[in-house]
Amino acid sequence: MITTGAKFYFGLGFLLLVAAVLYGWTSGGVDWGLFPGHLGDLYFEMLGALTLGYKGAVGDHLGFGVLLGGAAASTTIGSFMVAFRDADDKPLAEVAGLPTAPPLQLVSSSNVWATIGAFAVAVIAVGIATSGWFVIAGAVLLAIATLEWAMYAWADRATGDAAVNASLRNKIMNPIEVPLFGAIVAAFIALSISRLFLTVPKVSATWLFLGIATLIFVTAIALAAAPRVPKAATRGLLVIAAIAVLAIGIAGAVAGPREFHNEDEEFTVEGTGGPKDLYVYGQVPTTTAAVQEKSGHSEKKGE
Amino acid sequence: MSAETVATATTGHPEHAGHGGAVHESHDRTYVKIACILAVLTFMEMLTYFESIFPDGVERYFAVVLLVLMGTKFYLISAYFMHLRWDKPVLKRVFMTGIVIAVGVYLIMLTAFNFWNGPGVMPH
Amino acid sequence: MAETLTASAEGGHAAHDDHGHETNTGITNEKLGMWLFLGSECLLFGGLISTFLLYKKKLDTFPGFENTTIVRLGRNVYDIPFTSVSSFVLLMSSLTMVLAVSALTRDDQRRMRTWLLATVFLGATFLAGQVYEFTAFVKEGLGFTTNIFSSAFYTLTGFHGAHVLIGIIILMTMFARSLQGKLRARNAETLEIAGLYWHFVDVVWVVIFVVVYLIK
Amino acid sequence: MALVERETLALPSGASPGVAIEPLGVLARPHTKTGWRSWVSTVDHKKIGIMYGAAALMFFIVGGLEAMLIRIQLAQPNGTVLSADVYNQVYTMHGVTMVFLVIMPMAAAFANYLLPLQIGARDVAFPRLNALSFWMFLGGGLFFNTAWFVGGGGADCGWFCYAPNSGVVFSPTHGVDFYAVGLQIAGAASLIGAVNLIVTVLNMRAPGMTLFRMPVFTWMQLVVQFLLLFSLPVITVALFLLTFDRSFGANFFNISQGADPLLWQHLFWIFGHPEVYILILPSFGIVSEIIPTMSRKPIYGYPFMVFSGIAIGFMGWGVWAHHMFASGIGPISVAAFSLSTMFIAVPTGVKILNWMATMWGGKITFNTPMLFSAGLVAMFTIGGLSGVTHSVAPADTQQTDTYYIVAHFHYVLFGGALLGLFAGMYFWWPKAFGLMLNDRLGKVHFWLMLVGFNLTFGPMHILGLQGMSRRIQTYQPSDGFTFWNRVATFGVFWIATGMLVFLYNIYSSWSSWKKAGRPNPGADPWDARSLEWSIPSPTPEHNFDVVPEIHAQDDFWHRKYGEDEKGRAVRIAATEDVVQKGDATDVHLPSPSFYPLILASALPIIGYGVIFNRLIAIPGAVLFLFGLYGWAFEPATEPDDHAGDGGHGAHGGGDHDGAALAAPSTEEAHVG
Repeated sequence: MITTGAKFYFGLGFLLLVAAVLYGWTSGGVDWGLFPGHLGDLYFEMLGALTLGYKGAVGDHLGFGVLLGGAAASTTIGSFMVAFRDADDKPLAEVAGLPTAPPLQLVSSSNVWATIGAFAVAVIAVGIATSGWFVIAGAVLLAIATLEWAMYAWADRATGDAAVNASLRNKIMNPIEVPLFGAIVAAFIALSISRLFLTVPKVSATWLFLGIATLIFVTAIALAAAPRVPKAATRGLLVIAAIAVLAIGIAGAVAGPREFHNEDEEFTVEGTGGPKDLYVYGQVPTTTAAVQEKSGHSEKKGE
Repeated sequence: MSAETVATATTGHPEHAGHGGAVHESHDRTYVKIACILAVLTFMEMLTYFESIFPDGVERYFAVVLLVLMGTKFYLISAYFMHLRWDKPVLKRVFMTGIVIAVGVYLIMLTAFNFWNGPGVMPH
Repeated sequence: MAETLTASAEGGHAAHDDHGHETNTGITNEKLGMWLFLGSECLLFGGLISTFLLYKKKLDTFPGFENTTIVRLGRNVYDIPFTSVSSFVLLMSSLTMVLAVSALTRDDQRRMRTWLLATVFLGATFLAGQVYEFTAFVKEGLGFTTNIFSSAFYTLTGFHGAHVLIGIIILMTMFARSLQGKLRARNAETLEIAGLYWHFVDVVWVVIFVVVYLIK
Repeated sequence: MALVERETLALPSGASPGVAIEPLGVLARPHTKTGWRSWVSTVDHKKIGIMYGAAALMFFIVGGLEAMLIRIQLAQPNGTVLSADVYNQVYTMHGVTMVFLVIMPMAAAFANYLLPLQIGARDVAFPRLNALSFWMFLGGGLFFNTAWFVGGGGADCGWFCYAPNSGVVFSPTHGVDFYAVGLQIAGAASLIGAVNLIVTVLNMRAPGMTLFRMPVFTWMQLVVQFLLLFSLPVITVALFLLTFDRSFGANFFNISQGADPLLWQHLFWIFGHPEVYILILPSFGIVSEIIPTMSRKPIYGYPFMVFSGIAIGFMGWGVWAHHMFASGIGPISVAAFSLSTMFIAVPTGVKILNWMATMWGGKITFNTPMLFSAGLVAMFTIGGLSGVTHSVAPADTQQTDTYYIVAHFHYVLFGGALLGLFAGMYFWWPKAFGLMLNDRLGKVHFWLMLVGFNLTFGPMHILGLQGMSRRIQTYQPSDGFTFWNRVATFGVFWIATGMLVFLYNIYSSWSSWKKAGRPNPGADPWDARSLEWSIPSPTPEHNFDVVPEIHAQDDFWHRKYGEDEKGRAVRIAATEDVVQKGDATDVHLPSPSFYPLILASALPIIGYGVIFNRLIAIPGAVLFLFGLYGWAFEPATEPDDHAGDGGHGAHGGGDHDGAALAAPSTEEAHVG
């Protein structure tokens, strides 16, 4: 039985396929003069698009690919819907062992991942304009948001019991979230603050290091010594600290590192092997990768 | 409580040697004191870097002094922060076995490399 | 490092107030396991330190390399005052760590979390110092592959840094557990075991600071 | 599709659906007790032990085929079966496989199966870590062997992989990378296993089971686990340095930069010599169980047996450089290590004398386990004596890297360790599987092995003293090595035939037991002495109905036998009356888990990433984190798994393990 949702996706897939063929053909430039009597030639001109590029060529590859990809994705989603009889209340009721499907229930929990996903897209946009690092950061953030959102959406309707759903989500996602969060906290602090140390003069770095550590330590003592601390105060403090660390990191990165005394340029060129030129045995590859590269290279030469 | 615990621990009363809420609570002051001592020792270690503030010839003994300071710090952290002082002796023995084997084999290895004598690299 | 975390993780489920008295030694399985692991870690760091000492000396004496730039790069790159602060930071984090364990035995969740976060932040600051130190060395021309000294130095301190990072992740896990209400006084030993690991990392730095940095 | 928001179907909280909803599939807590799922998710030390044994046997066949290739190549002068390059790979893979993937895991199989039983425990201290150890070992072993297919050939640097032969210049394929990473994984597995088993022995003994009432096998395994605990980190360091050199361009073994190749030798042998005892002591423990049982006498000089084992464990740390006499470590080092090596022969000699004294005057039954044990005593004595000749540095200088060394360590590892492990298999087979192996076929197996072994490795003494180098791909007719090499190659086929007989024995014993319905051998087929024989065969899942109270060494024996006025053993109770029935119910047992397997499978992926492309390591790392934390957040025992247990009888002091394993953490209450 083909479900309602599946029909829609199959239809969309078919339309996209037709669009792809047409686009692949027409974007290559159409010689309208062929129509009156040279239908055989016309067939050959359309062959590339009709065989999806297997024989012959298509015009604009990117557009053709996007449309074809859309067709494939729609068809796949439709197939999934058939396979899992999605949006069909009878099997849902069967699985749940109930006479009729239960009434609909609104999702009660809030979803922050939409916002974060939008933010990630914005970061990518900024990155395209400024620096490749922002693109990478935005893409990673977008991937995380997509994954989390997908999990959230799945778990929210896994069983129909909100508590069970939450525990299901946590069982799968906590094992990844918790350690990654810990690592990100450590990396965030370490990378940001080290930018600061790299920017300021050598002696100041030492004093700043001591100052930051003492600040953390004294704050902890103050918080622990107080008989009561409202939760909001601690949270606010953490947020301020996070913003401060971020600001320090960005400021340090923008200012750039201070001048470092380089003993001898000749030996410090990275990636070229540097001091290895002094080798007794001449230039010796030191990693397997280097050797593989080298041997692959010579093979090609041999051909 | 602290004194009592220390007393029972040194006389080896097993009932008190475990870890329980009461035992820990009273150690907080000890911890702070130990941390202060550790800070002072570290400061002393750092001072050896500024050789100019010492009279001539003293720096020959720095290596020994530093090793003694290091050993003291090692002992303080493992005995107090890691509770070896108050815990069952078997834990101390396990850890000590590791340290003794490590120090033993690696000292022998460095000796076999002629590490302690002059600049001679190859022993033959 | 799997064993570290899993040992403490198993502790999280099996530690009971009265459990400690049921084993033959009177010590819980998890704690004994952690101490055994730490005993074995002594050999790991011992090997790395010995390798470093050996190659530090060798670099100075390798025939044909005396007083070359490579040798000069192998020496005198340290910034001892900065590294001393590193030592202070790690020592302070050890203090906050024991105080966190101590607070948890009283089931004082607020102070425990405060000390725990302080430990994490101090540990991360230590890592910041290490990142700075490594970057500075590389910019001065001492890369991982530059010579035998640099390979040994980065491997030794890098292993220690990795241990600090793992420690931070473990402590953040403890923090998350505490937020979920799953870290209570009765499983204080879980935190104590995580603390043992943290103090061990500190103790290793005590040795590295003297043997690697200070003794000439 | 998941991005499409829509309302959920409300299932009124509390209303239980007609069918169990388990949307998590493989991530759901496994419950099955049979089928493949029960094996991949098991945390039962007995199943894990059996899997260790099976995996080791599989690797034994692989390593054995490699050995046969070596012998066929050397059967005649100017052999052309293997090229020099492939020959290097074959002997390296043979050595590494046999040492790390056969003898160590086979010993681990016995340790896993028997230690909890011999000390009266329900399981090991960390059952899930135990499963992790096994899967990591298997993953590491398979990973190592995939070098044949994806690494451009196996490792070709010899099993101890000396620098600079292990460097990129002399070994440009990925074989050595697989060696370094594969052994790293297998080593971590052994380290976890060591922590686990030490904690088990120290913490989980039955009431009254003091350390000096433990069977000798348990003692030897305890010493081995301590050796593993302290020696593995050293090889870990060495392997890391090697990986960093080969994959990241470090300079640890880069001689042109002033690195010292002896560093690898030292690190390897600081690990490697304790490793020698790690390989042999379990077999010593096994025969120390079999010889008293078959001689119907208590072990002679139990304290000497134990203390000599401990002494070997300690002294094993101070003799490593005798592997390096020929590498120029200086006269003082040579003299010191020469002396310490001579001394370590003393505790080993004590053991051999004690076994002889145990047999002396006993009523010996020469069945298969006893034959193998006696074979060990004889063959190991030969191997030990040729070992003492190495401690004499001048002689060693001549013997180094000749076939004399090959002969020596095969007498120790094959004639010692492996014969002991076979003895153990015949001895404990009924306990593990509830059926006896055929004794007649077993004897055929033994004699084929013994004769073939001596034919193969005996001549190597002569070849070595004649000057034939080990690891040499071929030789000339004029060298005069032809005859004894022929004999050795002839012998290897005897060994192979013996192995075929053994495999046939396993099959035929099993099938005849299946068909003819041969009776269960009973709890105590050998009239043995230690605790594992006081429970039914095969061992029930919960091991002991009631955790026994121990009053003496060989407690089980003393329940069966008393002494008359002349000191002779007289039976005081029938075996059926003193053994347990295995019918206890509602015993706490740890729940099975998939996470050890998930975690272990991440490591080879990371390994491939380190060797080939860092990007491959990323999914491996994610899987690793998922396995690790999924594990950490999963309660050791499901609350449901032992629901409804009231007043279980086994509340002896030994039951703590059950309690520890089954700590019902209600706050972890788990849904789904």
